[in-house]
Amino acid sequence: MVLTLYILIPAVAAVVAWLLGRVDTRLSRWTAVAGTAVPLALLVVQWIANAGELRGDFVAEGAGPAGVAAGSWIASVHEPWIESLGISYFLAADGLTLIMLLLTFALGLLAVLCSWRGITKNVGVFHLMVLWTVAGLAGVFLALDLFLFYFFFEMMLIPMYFLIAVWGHERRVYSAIKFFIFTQVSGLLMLIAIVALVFIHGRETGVYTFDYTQLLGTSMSPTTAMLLMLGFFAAFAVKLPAWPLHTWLPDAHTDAPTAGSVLLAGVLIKIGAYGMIRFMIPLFPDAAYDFRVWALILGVVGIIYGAVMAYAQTDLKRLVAYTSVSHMGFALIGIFAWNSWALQGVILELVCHALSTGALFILVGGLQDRIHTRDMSKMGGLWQVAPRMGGTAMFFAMASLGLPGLGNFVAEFLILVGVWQVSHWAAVLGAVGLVFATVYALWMMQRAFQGEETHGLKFADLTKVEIGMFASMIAALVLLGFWPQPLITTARQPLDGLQKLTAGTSLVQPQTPAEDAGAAEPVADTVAGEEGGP
Amino acid sequence: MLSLLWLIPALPAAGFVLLVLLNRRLGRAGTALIGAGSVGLSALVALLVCGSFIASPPAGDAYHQVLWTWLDVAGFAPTIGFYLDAVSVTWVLVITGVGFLIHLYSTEHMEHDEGYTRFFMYLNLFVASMLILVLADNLLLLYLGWEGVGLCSYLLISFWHKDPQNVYSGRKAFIVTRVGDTAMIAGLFLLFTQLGTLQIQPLMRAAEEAWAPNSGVAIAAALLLLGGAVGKSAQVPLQTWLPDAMAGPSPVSALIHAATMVTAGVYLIARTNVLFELAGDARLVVAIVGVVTLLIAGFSALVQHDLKRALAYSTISQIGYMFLALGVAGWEAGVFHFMTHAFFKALLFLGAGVIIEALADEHDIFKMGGLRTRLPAVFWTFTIGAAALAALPFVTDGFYSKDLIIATSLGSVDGNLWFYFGSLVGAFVTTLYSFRLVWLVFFGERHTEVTRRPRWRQLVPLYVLAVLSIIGGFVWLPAWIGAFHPLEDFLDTALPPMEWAGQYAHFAESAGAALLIILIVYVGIGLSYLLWMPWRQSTHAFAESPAVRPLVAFWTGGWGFDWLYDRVFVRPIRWLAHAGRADVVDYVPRGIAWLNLAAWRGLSAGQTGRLRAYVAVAGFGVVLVLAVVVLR
Amino acid sequence: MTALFYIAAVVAVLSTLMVVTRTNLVHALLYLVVSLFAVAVVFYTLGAPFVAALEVIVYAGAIMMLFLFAVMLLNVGADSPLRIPSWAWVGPGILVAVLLAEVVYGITRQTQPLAGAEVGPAAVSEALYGPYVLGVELASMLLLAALIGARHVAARARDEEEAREAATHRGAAAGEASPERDAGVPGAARGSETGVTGQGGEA
Amino acid sequence: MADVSLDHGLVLAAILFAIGFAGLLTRRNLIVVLACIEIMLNAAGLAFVAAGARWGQADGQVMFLFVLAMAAAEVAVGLAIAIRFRQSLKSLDVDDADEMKG
Repeated sequence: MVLTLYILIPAVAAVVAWLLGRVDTRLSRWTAVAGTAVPLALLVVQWIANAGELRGDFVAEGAGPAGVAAGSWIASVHEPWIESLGISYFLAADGLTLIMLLLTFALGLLAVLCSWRGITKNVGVFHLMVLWTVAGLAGVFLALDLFLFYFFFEMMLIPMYFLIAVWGHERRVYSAIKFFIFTQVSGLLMLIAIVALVFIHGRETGVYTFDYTQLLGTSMSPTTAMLLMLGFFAAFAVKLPAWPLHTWLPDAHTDAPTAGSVLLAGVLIKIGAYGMIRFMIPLFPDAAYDFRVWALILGVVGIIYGAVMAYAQTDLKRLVAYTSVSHMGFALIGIFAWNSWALQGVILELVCHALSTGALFILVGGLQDRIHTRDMSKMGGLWQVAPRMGGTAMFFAMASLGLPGLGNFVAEFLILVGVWQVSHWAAVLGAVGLVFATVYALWMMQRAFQGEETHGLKFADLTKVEIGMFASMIAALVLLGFWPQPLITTARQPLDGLQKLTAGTSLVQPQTPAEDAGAAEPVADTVAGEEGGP
Repeated sequence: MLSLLWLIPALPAAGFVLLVLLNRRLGRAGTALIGAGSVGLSALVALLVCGSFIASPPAGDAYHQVLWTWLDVAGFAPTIGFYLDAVSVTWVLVITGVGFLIHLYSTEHMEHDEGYTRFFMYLNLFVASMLILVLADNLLLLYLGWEGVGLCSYLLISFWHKDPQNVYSGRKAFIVTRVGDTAMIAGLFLLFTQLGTLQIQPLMRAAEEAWAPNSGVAIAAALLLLGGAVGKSAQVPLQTWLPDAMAGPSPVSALIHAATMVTAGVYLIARTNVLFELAGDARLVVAIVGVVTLLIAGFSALVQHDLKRALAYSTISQIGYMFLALGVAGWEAGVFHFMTHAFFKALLFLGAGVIIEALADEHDIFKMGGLRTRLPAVFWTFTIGAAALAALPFVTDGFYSKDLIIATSLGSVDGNLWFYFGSLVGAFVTTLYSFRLVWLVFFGERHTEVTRRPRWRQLVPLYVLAVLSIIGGFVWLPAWIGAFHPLEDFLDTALPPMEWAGQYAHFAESAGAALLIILIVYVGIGLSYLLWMPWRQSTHAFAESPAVRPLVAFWTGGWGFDWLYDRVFVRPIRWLAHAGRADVVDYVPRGIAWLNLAAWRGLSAGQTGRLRAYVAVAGFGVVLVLAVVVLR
Repeated sequence: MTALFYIAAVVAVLSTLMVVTRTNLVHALLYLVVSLFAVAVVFYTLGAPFVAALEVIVYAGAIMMLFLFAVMLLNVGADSPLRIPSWAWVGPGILVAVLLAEVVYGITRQTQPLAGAEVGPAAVSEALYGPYVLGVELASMLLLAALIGARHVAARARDEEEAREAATHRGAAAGEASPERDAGVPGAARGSETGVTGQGGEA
Repeated sequence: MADVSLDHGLVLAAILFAIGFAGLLTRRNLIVVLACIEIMLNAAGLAFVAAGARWGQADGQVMFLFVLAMAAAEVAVGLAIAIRFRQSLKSLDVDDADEMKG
């Protein structure tokens, strides 16, 4: 039941905030805070209450594919919805879901907070849109019925479209439409794949259902599987965004209001990674294996291309947007490496990237509110004017280049360790991407914050609210950098379960090198045998 | 007592956190107290811990303290843990000791700088990271410290960030070292995948068991680690960042770019000596890198005009000696030279800092001169440092360590005549350039007036380091003087002992070889006196003569490495980035949109609004349909 | 009777040709009357006397009256293009010739004789109020709609003209010294302009 | 009753229709255009009547009646538009009415 609340509370709060917005904008803002903070608190309570279960203290081994998937839910709701089509209202949560929900609500809260001053137009409607996006995102992460998933997937698109198109910057309508078309077209491809999958499964077993747990393990010809997987891949690759499909992202991020950018970079694009982990690869493991080389190539190209493009930008926000392309390249190669290290790394990357890039967007948004430009050629020397802001920017720039001691490093290291098992070259090129990350991060710092202040800019340093937001994000990143274990433990069960689902397919290889040095040799042989990748 | 180990890096880290949190609420005194005090406390704790370690060595001659498990994913479980053995003791003592002296010096040197708190913030973070680096019990934690010191190096080089040139230098340092780190991190992947752990001691044991000597995978792993070491220690081919790094404040140059951080590569190789023992070919590469670097940098140091750049090149050159020592399996000699070098090079940089401060930020040695009487304390200490750098026999620590390395390069198993001659030539060049600085700066005509004199907080570190530069070498006397070598005995507990087994071992160890070195040093000093004291004009004219000038320019520019990298890497990438700034991939969706637009334009052009045209088109349509229907 | 059909046909064709080629509008309309009469004769020869009568009464009578009234109302002549250069007929001529050729070819591929029986008004009326009664209702609705529509369109035209006249009047009166002119009239003009461009944009 | 075949009647209708169509394409005067439309409608009616005569049925004539009603309606509205057209454009040239171009 609590799962429904995660969707319902923001959705209801959205309407309340909208109505109150006509009366008093402050009330509207506080309602929006409540609409994200209350589910966040609920989530933490649930997390703590289920800590033992998440650690896997008393979960029995599931039998069969569905059992493995269903065995690790800590909560679920399963009500029939449109029975004649096999569609049900099926929400379930495991550790993975909790992490994604945590991101959703935390970033949603930050999005509301960072718009406290910047948004003055149609405040009520603005919060309606933000909270509906949050509700839709929560639905996406909770839904396990493919139809329901698609429903939420499309639902949160619309408020996001309005966020960009109404409260955005210069080319907002262009960007909003671009974002919408990219996501919509690819989403339709996924819908086709979903429906096809349901029919193939129905023809085979006689049961027409959209239930994810039942659809697992549907057998089909390799060509069909590849086509269907590509349908899913299109949707998630656009969301992620993977390399050649990324071009909506810089535009959308640049022109979105700060809250929109935070939600986009923090949560929305994470759907791509989440969807691949949860749905695409477990449903089509063999096709994913055949596609692996291409995915790795796309990922690596994305890492380096995004970084080089980021370096070339003059618009600060656009630069940050391109860093997302680069970082999500890591997520892509990590997902397709499909082993524990890489997947844990991907989950950590999602969280840490949300924090670091979200913070950078908030920072850039704050800067734009103050000096009314994002053009770095009009900045320079801002550190002198606002040292706190400079220090904060330096911290998140370091996070973005993967400095050890911050969560991003742990994530990227784990991903690359995992990828190394699959392809040495992809791992090495990914590591080279980190060098490029250094180049753009330091370049950004120099253009915007270092140097002599020559434009006569004078503005206030960070406000208390901003300091609070940044301090919490910094603390979270440092904590994850030195002690990421809570997240790893939470994600372990689901990830192990998902890997078990694909056991017996070509995707899963023997891994887990010996704990001690004595048993090192067999591992060495395995890996040496596939040097150079698949 | 040993259990206080974690306090050593924790104290400077706490200092850093305090400085960040309190920042502007602290006055200069408070900043100095926290900044220097935390490192001073850390040095005290280090003395206590290391003292008790030396006095009563724990079992296995090493102390291992695990604070917590960093992360644990499918068998990959690096810890946050510290490992203390003879090697890390040496480094910890030098870092905290020299670090404290430099902090003390900085409280005075930086006292009029507006970024006073920021400076100590960075410096404390540096010391903490460096201590984590040398105390880490696994390679991932080592890498954390490794990148942490890289970050601090960047922050401190570009400390005066109002000048874009300084920021450029900082960026260059960070990026070039990160290129090396990419190789290193790939090495970590390889090691973990092959051996299943990154904990250094188990890893070394596993490598010994699993890999045959000189097997391909061992060489690959060693070379990848070497990549990181080369970057951090500014060795060929990644040495180009260090001369530019002199843009930072002088204490930074002393602490980071002379005494500690740049020797991290030496530490890494010494720490993973088992791996390099296995990979003989990789060790050969280490030695070659060392020799080539020490020669290249030596000649560059000879022609610099900037005092700090000259010292920077000499640092590169001296680290080349350490690499040479490591490459010929003279592990302990490398560590010994690290220690003595930390003393005298920190001394030289601190002295240079005072001189530059006294002359109102004048860096050019040809505009100095005659400072012997104006800054006597600096003159004496700087000269002691220069003498140690030049390995002035018997009375300086540099003599003992460099003599040991030169002897090892010939007398070790892997030693040969090439390395020996290379290191001898390097030693000769070293004497030339080190005393060139002394002659040019302290003797001759005065060109610039002294505007400021150092006070005790700057002088005390100079004196202490000068004393250390003299006595630091007595912990390991060569065999032909006497059998006094406590440092060797101590290091033997953690490193393979020195082996005098080569073809020329007997000669290398003898007093005869030492005599050759002594001769070279004296000749060098004498020649440098002649060149830059009585013959200064003609030397200058010679350097300016058309035949020699290109060579001098080539050496001054660091043998064209910057030029090469600029053409091969920087410009193409920058060009690519700027050519594709508008995101070439976006042309595809934009092209699709354009096609739609064109189709719309074409169709709407048919909408003329003219009734008769519409009727005519309808008529055509009817004709066509009828043609199909009727004439079928 | 057969001859009558052909004679009437020839008359109809010739007079129709005159309708579309005359430059004098009244002449053209009179030729149209001739044409309609001729067609009425054709109807008669085809055994449809009722329709022939309607043709004369409604078409040649009522509808042509409408035309002539319109011509008188509009005072056509000065500003309307009535003279057509002969080259303008070439393109339409070819198109129409082809069309005609196709149709005639299609029609004459097989000949069918007529039934030869006369269908009188009674039969027509029975059909009209029998199976086609719904059509009749619809036709009446159509005519009503046309009536209202025509009235509406024409009346709006008159109202607008009156309004414009009034506006010019007021403008002229205020023209001496009042600032109202600048405030009022151009504003109205701009309003109508934007209305027009708005339509254009939507199109 | 004339002794003609159906196709002659239809050919006559076709010729009248073609002439009307040619006029519609060529003439620019709105009144003449309306007249041409009348001609074409009339031709269509003729075709109905001729076809009805082929079977000796009343249906063709009924259809003609509907055509007639439509023509009347069309002319009424058309002429009203002509008046309005004249007022707003000061012309009766159909080519002047090209505001609806894309």
